[in-house]
Amino acid sequence: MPVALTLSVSFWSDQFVNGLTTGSLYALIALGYTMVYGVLKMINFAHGEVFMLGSFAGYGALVAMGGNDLSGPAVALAILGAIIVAMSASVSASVVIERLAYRPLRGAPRLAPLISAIGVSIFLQYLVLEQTSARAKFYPDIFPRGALGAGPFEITYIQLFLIASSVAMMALLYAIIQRTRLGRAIRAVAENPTNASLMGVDVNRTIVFVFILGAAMAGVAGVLYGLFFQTIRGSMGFIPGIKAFTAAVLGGIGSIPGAMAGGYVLGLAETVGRELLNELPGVNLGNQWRDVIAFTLLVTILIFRPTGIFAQRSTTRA
Amino acid sequence: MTAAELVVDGLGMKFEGLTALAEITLRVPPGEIHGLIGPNGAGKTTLFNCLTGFYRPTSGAIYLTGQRIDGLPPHVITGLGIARTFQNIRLFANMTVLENVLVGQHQHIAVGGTDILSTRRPVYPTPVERILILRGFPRAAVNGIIEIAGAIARPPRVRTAEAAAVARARDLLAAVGLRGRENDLARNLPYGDQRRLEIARALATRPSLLLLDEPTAGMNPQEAAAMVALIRRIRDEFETTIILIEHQMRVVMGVCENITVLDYGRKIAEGPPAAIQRNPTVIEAYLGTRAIQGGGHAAP
Amino acid sequence: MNGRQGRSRLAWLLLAASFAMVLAAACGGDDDDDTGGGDVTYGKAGFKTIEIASGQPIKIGYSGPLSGDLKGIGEPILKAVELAAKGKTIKGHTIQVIGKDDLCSADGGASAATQLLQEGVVAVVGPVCSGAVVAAQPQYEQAGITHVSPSSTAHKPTYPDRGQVFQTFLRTTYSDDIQGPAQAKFARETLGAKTAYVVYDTDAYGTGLRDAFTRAFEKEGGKILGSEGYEKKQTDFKAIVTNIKNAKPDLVYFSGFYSEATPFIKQLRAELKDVKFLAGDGVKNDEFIKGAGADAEGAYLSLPSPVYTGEAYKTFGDLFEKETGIKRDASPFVAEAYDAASIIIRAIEKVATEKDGKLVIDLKKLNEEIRKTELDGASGKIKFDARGENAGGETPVSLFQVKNGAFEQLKQ
Amino acid sequence: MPDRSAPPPPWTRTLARFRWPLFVAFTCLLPFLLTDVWVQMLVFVALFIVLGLGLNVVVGFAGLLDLGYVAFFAAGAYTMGLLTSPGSPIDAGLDFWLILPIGILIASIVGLLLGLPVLPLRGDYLAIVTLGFGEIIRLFLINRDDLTRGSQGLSAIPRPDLFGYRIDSFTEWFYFVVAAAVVVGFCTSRLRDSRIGRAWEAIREDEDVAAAMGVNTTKYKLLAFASGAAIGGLGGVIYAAFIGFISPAAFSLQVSIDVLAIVIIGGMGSTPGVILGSLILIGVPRILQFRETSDFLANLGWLRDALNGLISALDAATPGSLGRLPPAETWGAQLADDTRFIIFGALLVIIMVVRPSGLWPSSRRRLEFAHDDTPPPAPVTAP
Repeated sequence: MPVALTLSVSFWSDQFVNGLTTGSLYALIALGYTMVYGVLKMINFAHGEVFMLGSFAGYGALVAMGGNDLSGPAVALAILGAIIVAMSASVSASVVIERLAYRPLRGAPRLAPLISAIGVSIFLQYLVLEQTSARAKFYPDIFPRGALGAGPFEITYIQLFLIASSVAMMALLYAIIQRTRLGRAIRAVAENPTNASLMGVDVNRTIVFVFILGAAMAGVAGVLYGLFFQTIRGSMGFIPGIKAFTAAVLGGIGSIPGAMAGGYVLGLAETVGRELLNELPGVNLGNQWRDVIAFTLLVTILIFRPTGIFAQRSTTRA
Repeated sequence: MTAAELVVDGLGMKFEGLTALAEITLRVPPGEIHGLIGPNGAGKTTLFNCLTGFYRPTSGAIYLTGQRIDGLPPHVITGLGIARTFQNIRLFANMTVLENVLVGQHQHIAVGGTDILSTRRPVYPTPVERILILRGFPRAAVNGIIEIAGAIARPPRVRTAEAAAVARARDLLAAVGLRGRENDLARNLPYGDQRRLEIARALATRPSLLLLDEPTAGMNPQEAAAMVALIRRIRDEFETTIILIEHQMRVVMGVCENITVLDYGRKIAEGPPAAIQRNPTVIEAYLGTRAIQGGGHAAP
Repeated sequence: MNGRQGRSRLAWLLLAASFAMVLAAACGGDDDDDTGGGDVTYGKAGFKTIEIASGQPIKIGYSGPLSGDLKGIGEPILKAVELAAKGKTIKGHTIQVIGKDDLCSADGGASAATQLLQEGVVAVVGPVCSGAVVAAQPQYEQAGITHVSPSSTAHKPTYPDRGQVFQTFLRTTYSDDIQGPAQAKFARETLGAKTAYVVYDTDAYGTGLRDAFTRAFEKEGGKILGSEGYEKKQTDFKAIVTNIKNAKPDLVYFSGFYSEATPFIKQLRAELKDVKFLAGDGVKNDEFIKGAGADAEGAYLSLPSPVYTGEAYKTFGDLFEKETGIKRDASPFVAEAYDAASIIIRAIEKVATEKDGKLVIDLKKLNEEIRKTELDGASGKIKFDARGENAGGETPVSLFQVKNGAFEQLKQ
Repeated sequence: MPDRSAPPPPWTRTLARFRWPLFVAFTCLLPFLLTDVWVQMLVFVALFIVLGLGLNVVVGFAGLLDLGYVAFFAAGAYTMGLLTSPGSPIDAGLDFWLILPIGILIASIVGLLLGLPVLPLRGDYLAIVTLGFGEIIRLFLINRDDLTRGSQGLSAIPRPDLFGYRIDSFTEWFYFVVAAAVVVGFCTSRLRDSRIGRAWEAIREDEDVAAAMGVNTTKYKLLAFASGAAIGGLGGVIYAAFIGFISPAAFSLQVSIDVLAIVIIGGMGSTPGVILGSLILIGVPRILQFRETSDFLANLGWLRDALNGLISALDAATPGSLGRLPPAETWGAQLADDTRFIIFGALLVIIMVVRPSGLWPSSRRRLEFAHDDTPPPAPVTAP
């Protein structure tokens, strides 16, 4: 059943915007994975749940501030408030997780923290499912509808907001990493924890900060996700978590620009990339194949660059 | 085992525009103990990595007793007779001393099928060759199955081979002075013993050319002297050619019959120790004469 | 390590091959399931006789999801079953409902079956999900335990791969084979849709209903412009919506659950205000209206049940709301579950005999009694055909439209 | 550290020597002591022991982190399903014993297909690629429904006959799967103690050095993937025949995570660890739902009273008011839902924090001849 595509410019621009939107969310969440990996060399499987908790906290805040009755400039304030609440919720959750489930495993066999993280992930997911009776919560429908457009190019306000705020958050994070003392400490620990501690960096504190920064990004992503898709549930963290992790690896895990690039590459591959493949004769890959495309892309890129797009190449060894 | 002759012809190695080795030409006759010296970053370890197949040289050729070996994968080169140790000791830390040596004997323990994937073929195939490699694949699979079946069924042949390998491993350990430590974990050995174990493991591959990367690094003069004696004994008893990278000039000058000096990836001198010690280019490269004449660590 | 890049060259070919596989995957066509009626032959069911000592309750099993995402569907169904059993006594024996979580999975269905059999249940309401039904059917059949699913709509339970029909399986809901064609007819005739775009959940329910609808719609002369699937929990439907916008269908047919329909219709309506939207029983749920709000307005939904207007439904609904605090429309299949339990209990009443102070239930007679049922129940008229299919409803599929934040029933 | 203490008394050595036969003998007694519900649970536990032993080859021996192990399990199960289910488009009605080797072969080929492109990858890059590979296989099973019947699945998969006798009851299945686990356990332990096992271990420790010692790392990594996959395929064939109905839903990422957790919780590379891990990861969530658990919890009224007493004391001491615990009789019912998984998640974290190397880490195996003539440690003398 091939779809007859007329392939208008507006079709491609729409798909491109869709890809950027999804990619922004992937990128924001991927940052948490990549930073934690950078300093601890562990896959923080519970990061998707941190994102989920942020989304629920933001929901709670929005409802407390009036929910669907909000209008006018109050909306902007409420969203800002929700983002702050979500960030704090994600950050506190993440700090507690780090303290209880990861720090005791510093120096343990490499895969122990991975299983601990999976445990945390299961725990949080089912805790929220239990508390919500597995029902979805619906974000208040307060964001102004409508779109900006010029000719065939069109972008809805919410998409614009989502992309712009993600980019702003990432720019902020990048500035923190590159320009501040804290950022230097993080980079030093990522490079070599032993050396960093010899240089007077408090490794434990730095690692906590890494979790804080990652969780803050995930909290923002949670609110943006809620505002955009409006449906949130206890099990929502898992898939974006896996995708974001894929994005982080795609970009070169441990690399911050890599995570951002990976997120966008993945987002675009799932939308624009898939439609481009559909242009080939006889190909009809529906949405159900999107993950196949995402993972095939991952394998392809890793075959050519075994350590991701942005990873540094080490030229000497042995 | 008979000692091998090594010929390096115009070898060059570049990393993304950076020249690590240029136009290295070298001949090490069979049975010689040959020194490789030069300041840090001169390209000594890079040369070892090229010889052992870790790096593919960007130009030039390497011959081991007449057979060209550059471009072959590391395990094939090992099979042809080159073994090495590492500058920063790289033992299999969580395996026992005995197991470390048994891994070294890997290619000499019969298990069934032959090692088809290790056919002596360059690793950089043309597109046509890529398909040919795939054609060899079923044979490799059959060999794999035979090997697995052998390991599970453990027929007498495999048992005998294992027992022989263990006996030989014990002999090798005794030869380097590690008798009685067979069942210790490698990571629990003292530093000097770890160096010895690396050498025993390298000898287990039955090399005709042994590459030692700073075998006395971090040792005190007594230990270093013992190591020198060991190196001589290895050359005599195991009939190998030996190339060693060394910073302790006393060791180099004492044990080597000929020395090659590298600087910035180029060969700047070659000759017997006495000649090298007087060579003005070498002295200049080492920023003065003290290091060469005074022994001890030459590197800045 | 550029020295060993070489070995990845081998991978090149494999990569090309895997690409080819993906592309090949895209080009396959569907081949039709045979929906033959024909003769019905039963396998051998291991009917036994169960004795219940005096003072002991009669046990009825429930197998369905009680944890995870699908708990929202399974829990109210269990409550409806408990409601049907509440306060009932048969010859001095109370009725106890034993609920087991089967996670909607094959393994879970089989495990729940073993546990229920061990508990000594005389009959089972469920399994709720078709995947669990198919895995558990052989076990129930072997033990001679009649199991009545209130919610499994798939083709397979009544048309098993093994050919022989399961004598002990019945359902109070209607198969996709009935709902799909009714939807297609409605789409073609009432809505006048010539073209449709199908969006489906890739699970057993979504693909089953998709196939039934697609076949019928094409048979009725309609054209399917595209068909795209999604995995559960997906919320990002923008790419599909863009494709729909591009294909310009008359109708968007959604075969899945409300949890994904809610974000889907919001994203659909953000771009396409007017295209008609039709979905099945998985979406007809208060959560859908609550979540989608104004965007749900005008959506068409079908339910494989006769109209819920009978007196029995009203009585049940009032009772259900009073006892459980859950709104009667909030969750699907509760009326069907209540009926299934009621049918079982009525049949037990008829076949149970007393002997030496013990209650004796002949499972074969119980099965026959249940099969003979004719009930004007909460979910409508119920009567079973030889395959265990509910053949009671005259108009087994009812249609609704969302108007002013409520489901309004359409006349057909 | 080497064991330099005095030799243990002879009876413990005898016991140690026969620990596996004794354990298996004890296992074989279990069906006589337990009800069907428990035996069925143990069949799943034994099946996951088989899978755990398989993944142990890949992760524990060769150190290749594989998060897509379910792909091989699915390959085996679908080989069985497609060739025997009357609902399959290519139903050949073949016998189980014929399909067993085919399933194993196909799974190993799938293992090689996965292995080839990921050879150059290391560590966690491997993890995500294998994860993706597992998902690709599952999506393929779902979306190529013309071949696989998609989510509708394949049912009526026949059960195997053994010498003309049908393996049917849970007890028979239990013995069957335990036998499979014993065979697999024997094979993997033989592999571990062979040249292959040493090569894997060397690769796990340091891939470059392993190559420098003459180990063909490409070949041995592929062998690890293929052997692990073969065992996964074996598990899949058995699973399909046991459950009789397969659909892609049973082959989700969750299975890969479960099997990996079994290996890690038990202790990487350790066979008893896999058994323990499987009991915890597969057994515990099921047992929590059993009647026996509810009955047991119902007897804990005293605990509830004690805890409620504590809570009341807290309430008295603080301004806030906390709820009271529900009656112990209802605790079992509570476990029917999400609570079970909340406990399970917490359990994983606690086990890892308390025992980071796993519950039963593999002891440093000694070679058979280790005790023969080992002299006391000689003083290290210079040669």
